[in-house]
Amino acid sequence: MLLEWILGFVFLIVKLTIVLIILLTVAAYLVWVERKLLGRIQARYGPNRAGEFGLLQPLADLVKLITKEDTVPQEANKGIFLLAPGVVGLMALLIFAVVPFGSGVTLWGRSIPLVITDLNVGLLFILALSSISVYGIALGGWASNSKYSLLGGIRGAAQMISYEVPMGLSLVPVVMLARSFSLVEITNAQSARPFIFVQPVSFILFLIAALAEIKRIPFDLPEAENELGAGYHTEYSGMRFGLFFLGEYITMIILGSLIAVFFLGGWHGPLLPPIIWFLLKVGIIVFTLIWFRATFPRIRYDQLMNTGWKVLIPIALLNIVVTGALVLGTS
Amino acid sequence: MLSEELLEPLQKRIAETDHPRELVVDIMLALQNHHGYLSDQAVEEAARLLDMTPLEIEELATFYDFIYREPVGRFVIHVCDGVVCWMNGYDSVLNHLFKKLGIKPGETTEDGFFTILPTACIGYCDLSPAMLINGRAYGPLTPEKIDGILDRLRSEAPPPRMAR
Amino acid sequence: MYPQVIFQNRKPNRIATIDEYRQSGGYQALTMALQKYSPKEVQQAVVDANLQGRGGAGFPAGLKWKSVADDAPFPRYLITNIDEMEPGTFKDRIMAHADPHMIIEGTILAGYVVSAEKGIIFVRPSYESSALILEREIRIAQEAGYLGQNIMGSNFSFDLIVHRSGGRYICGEGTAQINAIMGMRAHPKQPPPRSTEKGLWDQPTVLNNIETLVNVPHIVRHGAEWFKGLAKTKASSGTKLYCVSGKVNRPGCYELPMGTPLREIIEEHAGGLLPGSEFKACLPGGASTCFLGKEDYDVEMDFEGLKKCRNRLGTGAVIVFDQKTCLVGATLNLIDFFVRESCGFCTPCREGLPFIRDLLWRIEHGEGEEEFIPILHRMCAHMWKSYCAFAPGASMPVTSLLDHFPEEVHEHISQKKCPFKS
Amino acid sequence: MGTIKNLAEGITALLKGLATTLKILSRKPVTEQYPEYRRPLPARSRAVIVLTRDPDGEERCVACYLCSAVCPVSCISMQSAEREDGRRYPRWFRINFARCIYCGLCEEACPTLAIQLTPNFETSGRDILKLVYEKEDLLVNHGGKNNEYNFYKRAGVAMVGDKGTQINEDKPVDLKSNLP
Amino acid sequence: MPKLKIDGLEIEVERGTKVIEAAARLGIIIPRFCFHPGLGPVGACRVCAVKFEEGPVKGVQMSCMTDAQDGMVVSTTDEEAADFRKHVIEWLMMNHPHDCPVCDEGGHCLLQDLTVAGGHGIRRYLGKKRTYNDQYLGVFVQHEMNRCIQCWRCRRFYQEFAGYRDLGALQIAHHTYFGRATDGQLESPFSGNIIDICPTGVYTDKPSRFTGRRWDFERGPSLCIHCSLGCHIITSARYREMTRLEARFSESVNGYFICDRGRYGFYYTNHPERPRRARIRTEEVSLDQAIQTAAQKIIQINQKNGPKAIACLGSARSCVENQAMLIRFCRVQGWNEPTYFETPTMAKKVKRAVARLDEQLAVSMREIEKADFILAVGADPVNEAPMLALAMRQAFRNEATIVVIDPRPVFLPFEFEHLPVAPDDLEPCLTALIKGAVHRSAAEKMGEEALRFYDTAPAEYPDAPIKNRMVKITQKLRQSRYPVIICGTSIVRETTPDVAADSALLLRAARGRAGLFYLMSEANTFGAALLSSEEGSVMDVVESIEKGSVKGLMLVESDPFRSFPDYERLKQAVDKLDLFLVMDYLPSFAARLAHLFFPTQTLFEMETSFVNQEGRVQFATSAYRGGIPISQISAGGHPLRVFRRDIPGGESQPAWQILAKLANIISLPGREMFSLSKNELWSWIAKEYPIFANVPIADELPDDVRVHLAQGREKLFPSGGQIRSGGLSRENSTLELVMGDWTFGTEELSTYSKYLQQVEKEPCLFMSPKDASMLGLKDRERITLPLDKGRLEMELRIVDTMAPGVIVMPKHRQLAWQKIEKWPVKVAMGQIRK
Repeated sequence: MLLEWILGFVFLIVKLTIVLIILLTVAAYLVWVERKLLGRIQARYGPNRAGEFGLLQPLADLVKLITKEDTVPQEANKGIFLLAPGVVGLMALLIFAVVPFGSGVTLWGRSIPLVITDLNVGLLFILALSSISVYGIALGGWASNSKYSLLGGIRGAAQMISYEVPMGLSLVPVVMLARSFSLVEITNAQSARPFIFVQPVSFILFLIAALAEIKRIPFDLPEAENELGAGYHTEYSGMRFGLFFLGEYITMIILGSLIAVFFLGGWHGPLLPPIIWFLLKVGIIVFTLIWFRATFPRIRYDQLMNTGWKVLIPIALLNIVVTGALVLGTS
Repeated sequence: MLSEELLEPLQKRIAETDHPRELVVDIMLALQNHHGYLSDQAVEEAARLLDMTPLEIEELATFYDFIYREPVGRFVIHVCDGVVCWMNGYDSVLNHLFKKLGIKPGETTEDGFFTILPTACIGYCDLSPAMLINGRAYGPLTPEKIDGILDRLRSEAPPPRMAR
Repeated sequence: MYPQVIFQNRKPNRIATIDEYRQSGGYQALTMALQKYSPKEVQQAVVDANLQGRGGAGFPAGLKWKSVADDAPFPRYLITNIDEMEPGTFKDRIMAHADPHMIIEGTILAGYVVSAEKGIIFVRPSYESSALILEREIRIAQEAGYLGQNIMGSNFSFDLIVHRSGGRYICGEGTAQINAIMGMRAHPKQPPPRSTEKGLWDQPTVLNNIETLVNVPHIVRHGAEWFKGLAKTKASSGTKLYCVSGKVNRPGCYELPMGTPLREIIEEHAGGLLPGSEFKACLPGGASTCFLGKEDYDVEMDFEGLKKCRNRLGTGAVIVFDQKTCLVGATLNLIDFFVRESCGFCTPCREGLPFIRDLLWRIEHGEGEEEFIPILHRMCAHMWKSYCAFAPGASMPVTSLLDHFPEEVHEHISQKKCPFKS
Repeated sequence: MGTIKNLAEGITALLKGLATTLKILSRKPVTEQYPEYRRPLPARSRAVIVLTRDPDGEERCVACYLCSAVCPVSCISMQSAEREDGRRYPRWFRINFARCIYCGLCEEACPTLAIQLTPNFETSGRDILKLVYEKEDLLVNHGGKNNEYNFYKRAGVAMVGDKGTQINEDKPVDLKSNLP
Repeated sequence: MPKLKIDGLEIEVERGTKVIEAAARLGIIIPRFCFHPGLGPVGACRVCAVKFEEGPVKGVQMSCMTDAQDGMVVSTTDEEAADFRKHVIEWLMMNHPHDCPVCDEGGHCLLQDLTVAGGHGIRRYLGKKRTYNDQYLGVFVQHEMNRCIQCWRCRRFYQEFAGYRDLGALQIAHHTYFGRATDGQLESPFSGNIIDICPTGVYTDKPSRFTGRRWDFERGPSLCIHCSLGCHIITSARYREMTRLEARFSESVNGYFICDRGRYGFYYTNHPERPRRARIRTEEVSLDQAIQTAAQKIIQINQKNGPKAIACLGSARSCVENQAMLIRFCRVQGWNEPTYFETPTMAKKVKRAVARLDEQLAVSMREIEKADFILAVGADPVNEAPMLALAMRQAFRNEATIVVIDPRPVFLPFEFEHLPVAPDDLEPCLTALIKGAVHRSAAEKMGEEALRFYDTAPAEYPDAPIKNRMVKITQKLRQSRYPVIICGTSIVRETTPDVAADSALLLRAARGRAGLFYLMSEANTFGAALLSSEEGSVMDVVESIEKGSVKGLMLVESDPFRSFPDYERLKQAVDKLDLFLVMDYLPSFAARLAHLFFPTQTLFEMETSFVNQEGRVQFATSAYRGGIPISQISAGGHPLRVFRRDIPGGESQPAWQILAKLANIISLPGREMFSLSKNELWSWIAKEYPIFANVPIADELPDDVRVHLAQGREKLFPSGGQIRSGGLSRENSTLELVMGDWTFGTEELSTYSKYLQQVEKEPCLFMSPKDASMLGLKDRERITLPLDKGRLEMELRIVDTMAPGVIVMPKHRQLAWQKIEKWPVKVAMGQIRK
């Protein structure tokens, strides 16, 4: 029993390590991918100096970020200032704990689920953590003691509050259809037909709200470079800045995974192994995000708020009602 | 230095005048006659005579047309270039003089006899084209007449004091 | 033949002696004035006679004398101007060579009127002969008692000397002449103060043209009405010496009544134009007057008559141009003269005239452009804002050339050469 | 109706944008690979400043201070001085390229064509003081964009020859001349 | 008061004001070249044309030549006038060279400004440019005739305003040339002003040639301290170097001009040998260290020999702050008061003069210009205070009579009456004139003392030729309406300032109006006399050192080796000292001998105040912050590329601040501590000297604050019955040596200027023909002159414009004249030899 427990623990640690390494590597290379893609979309090369095709660019960035001086503004609230980037990075990593990336494998007779932990309230866990991650931004912005950072932090908080609601609401129909909060269950509920086909409205609402949640273009108002310098992370440098960055790119992967799980049927798919399907779906979403960044301009702040409160929430509510009616009707 | 016989009448005139400065042109002309032209030395002499500074003499000497600050010949030919003389053949007179004497305006012949200076209307328009040689007017001029005048002057005059 | 007043003793090739002058009534006026008339009365006679200054401006001589205040300080000076350097003018020389005592008597009378104690005859160096004549005759007049202390027993004393100039056109200008006499650079000076208040050595000074003064004895002797009657026109009085030169058969100086028509002067007195020549234009009063075209050939030659055709009588020196003479060239020659003779004191004259000369030279030598003409017009107009009357006078031939003979100028420009040169 | 039309238009616009970026993604990049390939720059492009010389080899700069006056970032300083023969020259002339914004106003202001901007822009280094160029660093041995111009031939002062011998000059006025 | 309208603005001006000036008062600056407010209108350039639309004058006329009259309506923007002005500029630019880049005037050139302002940009004249050859005009003025626009300003200033006759206009028409008859140094000591007034670069400042542009200079208002007049100047400094100095307009002092001594005398501040570091003997130390050492030594001496064992010498060239702080220092320490004058006589003379100058009598230089009779006693303006000569010339131009009573061969640039009498005879000569012109009744009105003065004063001058000349002068004085007496203080006797003041009072009683103007030897002689309380002198200090009662000597910006008559004695005294402390900015002889040396700041580096001889308190701002000039550091090459906070060689401090620091260290506990604030110092001055109480200590520079001791409280006519009778009573076997000033070569600060050194004339001895013939000496012979402590060799000049019985010699830099035991010096005739 104890051995079992120890073995399970060892497996968990190994799993965690593998996932973490992959996740960080992917996040790092996502930077490379994004820069490369943005470059090409702008008829440039993108990074091509460090290594072949610039493949060593993430490494170079890492070296640079680590060796760079870590400055703290004189009047900053030091403790919080140092803590904030950690919050962002940590929360992003934590969310991934509930994301299933495969149906599970059997190794040495043991069935290992390809999810770190299959919480039965995984969806609520995600919502909760994604709300906490904004603390990192708000705290970082406030602790910097810089007007740009503060504005960026405030914007981040306000934006989170505004878009948390439609995001949550847009997932209600998904839960209604899957009849579970567990992400594994939700995935399995789509083995025949991904929810995107039954819930396109939910999909779009979630996509928009999630974009705003992770503060990506066209919703990157908290860091709006041309207005606020770099918003909440204006004052950060070195690896602390790197953590903010890391958080952002992990969040991108998470967003891809969540969309894959909620709407695209997770690892389900014909012919190819499930893990490949999963990665493919995540990849498509991530590519779309980068594509959006290369295409859309940043929206104005009033537009952001208008869209969130006056458009997305009513539609999400309506969607719940309609879905509910249909579910009741068909069952 | 100036000789006493030249100096004395000048000094006398200056002493007799209430405002010696009135005599400055006369003094300059007198010194010019003596030296042949108003040399630098003459300027200083004039300044001394009149209790002026050389600059004040120079201010006037360079102002006036008939004060020669540069050496001139025995005969200064002032060729009138007024409009009437111009109309009546000033160009040919001047060209003839140039050819005959082999000099250009302002220059003096090698032998120190003649200097040609074009001059504003000399007031002999009824005799145009006219010229003035050492205060005496000649006109209306023709090339032959010019030759005659120049030859006569050259033969009658004493040799010039200072050849160039 | 008109009555000869100024030239009554003119002899061919000889100077009238004091006796000849006295025989013709000379020095009677002086005797009469000193014995019978007060200076005021003589002055009044001259005012009545409307004796206009013959130097060019035509300002009545009597009025000029009047501007010497009664209580003006002594000594006062009188200057007789024989510094004519206006191209085309030679009347002063003729006068000095004809009848020097008339000049002397006129000067003494004027000195009497303004109570001057010293008269100065300002002679240009080209007229050295005239200066010598005048110096000699002044000595003779002195010996005869017309000059010196207490002349003819009156309490009027007057000295007369000849002042030689160094030779510059600007010395003919009154204030410049005063500066020249004082041994300073001959720059004109604008009033105030007027030279009749503060002139030579800061004393009241009257400056008259010689031709003005020679009329004074005759006015004193014969009266103002007689003098007025001499003229042909109402507005003017007396006779005038007209110097005719250029393309005429008999160039010379003629004494004719004021207001004699130009046609008469040229065709009758000066013997008409040279064979083969045709009247094209003339300068009626020396270099600083306007060209007078064929259309004004019948103008009455007095101050008023010429003013009517926007010209000036000036010194009454008629320079006649025929159809074979290039007026652009003539103007260029005149401007050349003015450029050289400017005293250099004020900018328009010193720098503006060379500019005009340059443009004219280019037109005459085939480098002209049409755009030069408005520049010339503007600059000539601006010449009137210079310090003294020199530059305005210099601009007059140019302005009239552009106004009256534009075709000739355009021809120069379009043909890129002087059409009068082969 | 209008709202729907607007919505439709908005969505089309978004899609069009996406299509455009996608299309460009497939294109070949236009970037030149510096430093492997150095694109030839136009002669008038503005980078490092030089001081040129007269056709006769003298330095053109007369230290008139116009460039330093016009410089919007005050990166030019100098000290004018008089050479033994009376020629005005900069005793020292300094351009701080760390400040220079290569606006070219100095070149425009220069009356002698001395100061000129060249296409050479590769000056970066590790020591900021190395970007402070002195006259010795700036002087070149040619006339730059105009090899003919010689300021002193037109200036009207006696330097490369006596007065009155330069372009468009009359002979000096002879004060004592007898000519009128 | 005519009222006129210019460009729609109405203004009322005094009669006789020109339209151009009226417009300037409205802030409308009409272009001008020939017009200069100091020289007046002349109408030559024609660029001030404006349109007179209504009123007595009509059309386009010159605004400088037209008096403002009632009802005038003037337009400066009228199209025709503007077009004419544009043409004038075009004409002037026809021949103007293309050399602005190498022209020093570039940047402050009126022609440049007006060419741009007038809109002339394109050259239409196709002809060639006129050129001229230039002349060598001496050390100060660079000539470049090509640039000339013939505005005539230089000639008008030089000949008409200043009265010198070696620069003028040559040639005629468009060839007009301004220059001298031949190359050579300009003779006028005011020649630098033609640089200021030339509207373009014909005359440029030669010493500062090519050193910088106006816009690069740190410019500021300052004062000239090379004589007692206190002319106003503008300083230009660049790269820690004073490069140039120009005249600053002052309503009451110097007008628009300054003399060449003032203009080129400032080079002492850049002197390459100027001491910049504090020194203990020959070792350079930091200023603080030197102050500490000095404090220790002072305390030692004070403890050993008592507080009176240290003497202090200030100087009359020092500013009020330095002088006052030195006095305050001594008072707080309980030392003897500092000394400012060489001899007791000098101190007394100056103090008497200061005491007698009261509010009503004192006149400024501007007022001198308005006087119609000027009587100068013992004054040689061109040499002692050159700008005074220019002011007197303006009076002369306004037809004033000018009389100079002085034994020296005085030259002034105008006609004047010179009465050459011996120093002893100055007073009788003056009183004889006054008595001749003032009726006794005038004295009666003024009271008993005045009457006694009147009665005892000699009424006749015994020397016949001079007496005869005085008749005419007395007549003129009798007719004058505004006589002014100018009294020197250098060669006169002790009582002369009093006699001059009394004479002025009598003249005022008789004429209703009169002025009094003292000349003093140095910039702040007036201040020194006001502040110092005792009539101590350097002579007394030297005696005390010799006696051994003084062991320490502190010099504050003073070099007694220059001025003390007996060099050897002073040197020996200094050698005996235990402590010889010098504060100065000059590489003076005293500075070289100093045991302890402190570098101080010059006028140009600090904010200072001076009191001129008229009692005018004037302020100067600092021109730059001090330090070794960049050109001297880098030896001509480019300046070093180092970052540093301090200014190299910028250790110098105002002497009064060094004194304050020193005082604060040596002061016993409980004593007053000095603040380093100038305001605090000034409030102390105002407290101790109530006369300064109304001097505003403001940031602006007030120009018209005068302090005067005498305000009716002073005893008038103190000389009473004891006026020097003078009158040829001297023995015939001796000659009195009178030491005068020369424009260049005498005044201490300006002798350090390498440019002025070039124009210094070689010192010589002047003698009257009478004395020379008695001695059988000839003009320009070299002679030796016996003095108390040795002989001097120099050239002899025989001049007939000086008093017999007197020989005159300059206190010249090149002359080691300090061989005199005591003033006045009598020289036995037979001792003067070839």
